[in-house]
Amino acid sequence: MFDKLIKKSALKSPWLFHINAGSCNGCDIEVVAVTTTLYDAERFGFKIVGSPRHADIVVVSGPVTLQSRDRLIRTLAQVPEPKCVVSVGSCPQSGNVFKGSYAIDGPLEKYVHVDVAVAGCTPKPQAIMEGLYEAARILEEKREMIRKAAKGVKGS
Amino acid sequence: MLILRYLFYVLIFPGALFTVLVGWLLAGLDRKVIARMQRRIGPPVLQPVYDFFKLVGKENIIPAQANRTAYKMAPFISFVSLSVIMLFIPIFGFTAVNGVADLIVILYLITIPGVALIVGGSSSGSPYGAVGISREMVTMMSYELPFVLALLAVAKKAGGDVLVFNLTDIGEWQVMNGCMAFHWSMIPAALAFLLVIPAEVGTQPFDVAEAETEICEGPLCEYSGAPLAVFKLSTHMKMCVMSALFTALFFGGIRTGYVVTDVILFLAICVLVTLVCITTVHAVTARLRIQHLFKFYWKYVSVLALISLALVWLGA
Amino acid sequence: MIQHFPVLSVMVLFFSAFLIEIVGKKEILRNVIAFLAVTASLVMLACLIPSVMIDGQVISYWMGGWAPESGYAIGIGYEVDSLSLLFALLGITAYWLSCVYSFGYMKGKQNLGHYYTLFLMLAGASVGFFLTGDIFNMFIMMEIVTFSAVALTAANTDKLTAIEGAFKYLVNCSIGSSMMLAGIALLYMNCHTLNLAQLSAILPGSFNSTTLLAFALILTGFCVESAMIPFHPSFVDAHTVAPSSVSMILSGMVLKLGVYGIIRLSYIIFRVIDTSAIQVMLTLIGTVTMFIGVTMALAQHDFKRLLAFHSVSQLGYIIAAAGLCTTLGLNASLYHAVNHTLFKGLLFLCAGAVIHSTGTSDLDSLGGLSKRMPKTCICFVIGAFSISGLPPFNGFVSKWMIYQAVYEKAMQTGNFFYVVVTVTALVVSVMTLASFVKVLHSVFFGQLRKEHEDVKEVSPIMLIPMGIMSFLCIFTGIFYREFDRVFINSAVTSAFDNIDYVDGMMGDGYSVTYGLAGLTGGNLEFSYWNPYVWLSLFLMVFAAAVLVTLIMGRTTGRTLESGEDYDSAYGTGDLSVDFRGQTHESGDPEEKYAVFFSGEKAEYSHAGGSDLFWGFKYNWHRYYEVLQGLHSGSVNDYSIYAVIMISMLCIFMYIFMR
Amino acid sequence: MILGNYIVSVFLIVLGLWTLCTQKNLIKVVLGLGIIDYGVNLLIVSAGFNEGGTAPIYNLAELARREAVFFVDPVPQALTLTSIVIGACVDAMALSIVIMIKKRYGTVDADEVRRLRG
Repeated sequence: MFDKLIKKSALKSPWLFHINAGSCNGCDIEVVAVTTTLYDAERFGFKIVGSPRHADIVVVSGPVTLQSRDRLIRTLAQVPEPKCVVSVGSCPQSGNVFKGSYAIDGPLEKYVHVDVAVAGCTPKPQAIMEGLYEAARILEEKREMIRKAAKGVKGS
Repeated sequence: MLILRYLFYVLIFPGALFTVLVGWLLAGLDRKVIARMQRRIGPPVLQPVYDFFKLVGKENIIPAQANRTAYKMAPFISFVSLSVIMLFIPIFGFTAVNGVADLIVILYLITIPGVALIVGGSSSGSPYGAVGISREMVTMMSYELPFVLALLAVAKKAGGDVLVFNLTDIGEWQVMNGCMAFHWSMIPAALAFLLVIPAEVGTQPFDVAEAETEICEGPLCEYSGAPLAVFKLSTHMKMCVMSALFTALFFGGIRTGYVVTDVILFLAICVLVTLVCITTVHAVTARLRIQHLFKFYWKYVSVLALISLALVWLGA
Repeated sequence: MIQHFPVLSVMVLFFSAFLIEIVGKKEILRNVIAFLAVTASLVMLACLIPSVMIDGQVISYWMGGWAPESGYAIGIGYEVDSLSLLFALLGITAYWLSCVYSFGYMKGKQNLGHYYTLFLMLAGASVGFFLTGDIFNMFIMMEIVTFSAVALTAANTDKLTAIEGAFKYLVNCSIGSSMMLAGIALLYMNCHTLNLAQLSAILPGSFNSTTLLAFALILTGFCVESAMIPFHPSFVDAHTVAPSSVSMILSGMVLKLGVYGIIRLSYIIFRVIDTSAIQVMLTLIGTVTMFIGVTMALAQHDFKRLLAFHSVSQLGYIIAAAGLCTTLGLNASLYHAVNHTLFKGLLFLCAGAVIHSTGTSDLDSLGGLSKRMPKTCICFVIGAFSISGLPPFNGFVSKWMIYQAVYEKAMQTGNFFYVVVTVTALVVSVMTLASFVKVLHSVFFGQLRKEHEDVKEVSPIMLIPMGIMSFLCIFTGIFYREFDRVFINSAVTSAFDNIDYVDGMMGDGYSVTYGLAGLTGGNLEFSYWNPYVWLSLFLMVFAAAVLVTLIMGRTTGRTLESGEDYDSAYGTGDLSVDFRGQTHESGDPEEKYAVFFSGEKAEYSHAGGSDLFWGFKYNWHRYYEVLQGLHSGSVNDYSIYAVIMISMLCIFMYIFMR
Repeated sequence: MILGNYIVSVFLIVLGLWTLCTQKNLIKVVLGLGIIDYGVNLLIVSAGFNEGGTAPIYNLAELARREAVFFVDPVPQALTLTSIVIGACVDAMALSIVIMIKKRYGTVDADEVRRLRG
């Protein structure tokens, strides 16, 4: 009944949940900077929420260290569908300066399908904004897929 | 015929639909004005609508340890009780259902959504939920004292020496001797009531129970999908109910002859009240700790309400 | 035949108490006799309703046919007017429910032999206390109640501290009854009669120092019995350790003896309630009891001790409302007394069920029982919501009446003290809600402990009384106007005009010779709360909401049950590969439905019992240190409080009542 | 009304209350209860005293002659009888409970027997 509105609102109000997989906090500060007055992510409806159950977009920063790997997987599993994963900074993509260290457990791609990867050692807030908006668009697509799948089940 | 009229009242006009729309309007304006105060553009006014329908579209996960019936019922009870309260509050002379509830009954009906949130948080089985409901209950205990003092002051002012608890009679009294807020002895009670509204609704300085940073949304931690949408909606509806109650009690004397203009003027005052007491307080202050919140309400705000109660008892 | 029912209902209980003693160890036979006795008594009292409550007739029954001669009452008389019948009926229903409950609760215990004897003695004595028309007979019945209650508490072998609780209760109650006996002696010196009707004819006009002292002493006796402020610690101790079916009676019925005594004493016998000094005193005692009871309850760790402190605080409500001397005030007080017996009894039966199945009543070591004991959880929720006064339940109606009565009194007399009482009552009601949220979370919701995995639901014989009581809680909450008109209004009118009471007992025209005039209590109209309209509106919106979710649910993706997988929900075999084909394989399903622990493995972590309401306790820690110091638990301290209260009451009488 | 009876009975009641409040030994506390009861019993008995009255015993002949024989009031004596019986039962039960306390707690000192507090 409200499918068009639900599809549109998946794009218009994506909520973020930030997971720090062992990052040096450089990217964390940038992610928070996105919601400040200058860049104002709230214009597009982005809001940082406290619990993975409320989240649509999961922002992961930092090379996946040994300690944070299980916690990362567990929290990601607890986010309801449809969800997107955005990796901020180059650490999740390649381990950056920490590559080859005993404490690093490979790129984020090993554990989760990263929808949008924002590269850069502390990428600029504009880049993060662009990445988040791209993730919101993917969210809308995923939402559309679920609806088709749900209709498919009822249809058949 | 009566059933149809009641059905219309409860579902459309002052009941569910009206409260939902006004709640969304107030919440949208609230976020927009706060953004404007921080010199940023801020979300569109329809943002609460988008939030609601996005959450409805999401998957609803029920934790394994949750007590299923209470977990599912809590958001319903909260939404339903809020939409029923709105019927008893007079909108400038037009009271949907008169003779069902007076001041004390409204006071208790407003605790039902709080209890529904508590039952929901506690039945979700999460430790964050436990800490959240403990803070929510202490918040309820703290704002109850000034709330009661303000209501009793209004009842005494409108009553003289005969007991007047009915909201419509208070409205009639205000029509004869001018709105309650214009009497100087009632100004402290109005101020106390204004300070109680953000705690009852749970916005920024007093949202110790749903603190995102510390206990990840407290009782709402485990909720996702449609129940979470209904809980967020009931918070917005609380904004509408509380500001409507304030307007009815302290600005009840305005009559413009037609119901339509009455309703529009009523909404304007409600928006004004919300902007004053929820938005500005939210933009200016940071979140309190729970014992400071308790001390704030039992010391400063209740003294404010007590002043006006004493003044009214001395015949002012 | 109706004429003999008052005495028969008491005698049936006493007779079957000793019959059970003869029967000895056969359990089935004992249960049957106990059940028959209580049912017979209930039926007999119920037969009195049409004549006493509806027609307003006062039944008088003289033991041994010794009718009063030339205006002097010689024999012991039983007098049943609607006030005493209301309390007697309330009592016998509580005993009936507790008797059925104790069939299941007492099954395993070994010292079961004397339980039913003492139980029926308790029942007979309390029904006799309500129906008797002779003040010394009242004293005897109160002694029997104390004896059997102490014996039942001491016989509870589960609790090591049962003996201590019983001893303190015995000491405190015997102080109270000795003072009452002294009061009766002084009364006899002055009026040379023990019959209540004749006393209430002689006393109201003529007050001299002996009758004032007698009033103070008898009032102390009843205050001890109804656990008013300085006498409550010993009552709470006894209450915590008694077996649950007895705690239900202790809190439901034994407290009401004190309430009935105070109402009978101040409204009818001495007719002293219309002086404002007595009104302020009774309301003050009620308010202080109300406040201290609930603040102590918030800081408790034991389930039944918390409930006991709540009984004390609810009794504070009843006495505060009774002290107002307006028809609405007494109406609210009696209605709250009826409600209190219902919801407090229900809460105690739930506590008994929890103790029966888990073995412990410590709030810090319980949790998550709602999954194993769903029916008990539902009954507890109904009881908790009605004691904290949420609208559709009965607690709300009586508390709402109390606020209305107290604030109306404040308006009429312009006395600011009653505004303070109203505000305290409202704040205490929120604190009651707080402590029951605490119990609800730490016992029923939250996470289940390992050792309680195999907890089973209690046997149906225990669930029946709980079910009946929760139904009654809801019934008196919704249909409160009909219930009020039949039962409570007639009791209030009989309390206010004592001419019928005196004439009913001593023959017509007796009160005219003493020029008795009934009390005027103001009008009894309370409106603005119409539960049917509110409930029908509530159900309309509820149906609409359920309808909307069903429609919305179909299109947006329905709730996934835990364990049910996303693919099986939508049969999207191929879709899940490309569209989601990532974390799902690695993340196992129950991780998804585990509680969010910010990443950690969801192991047992239940924040319950004393961890809750830190903010509130932190702010009041100095108050709590003093208060918990006062409740020291030693017999001597309790006796010191009792002596202080007795002397204060006596001094109060002389200063204000001269 | 003999004033002496009153003074003694009030003294006994106050003495009983004093022992209740100050004595730590539970057996003494029970004795205190007994003393209060004796005080009250004395009060009740002296309530029915009439100056120069004889025992309320008469035979039918005297009653027929309706002589102005002056009786002492029999009702308080009946009350005292019952009250003494009750006092005895209270003491018996209290002492048996103190024995059980000694068995369970190992002490009869009131300061140790206070596990139910706070």
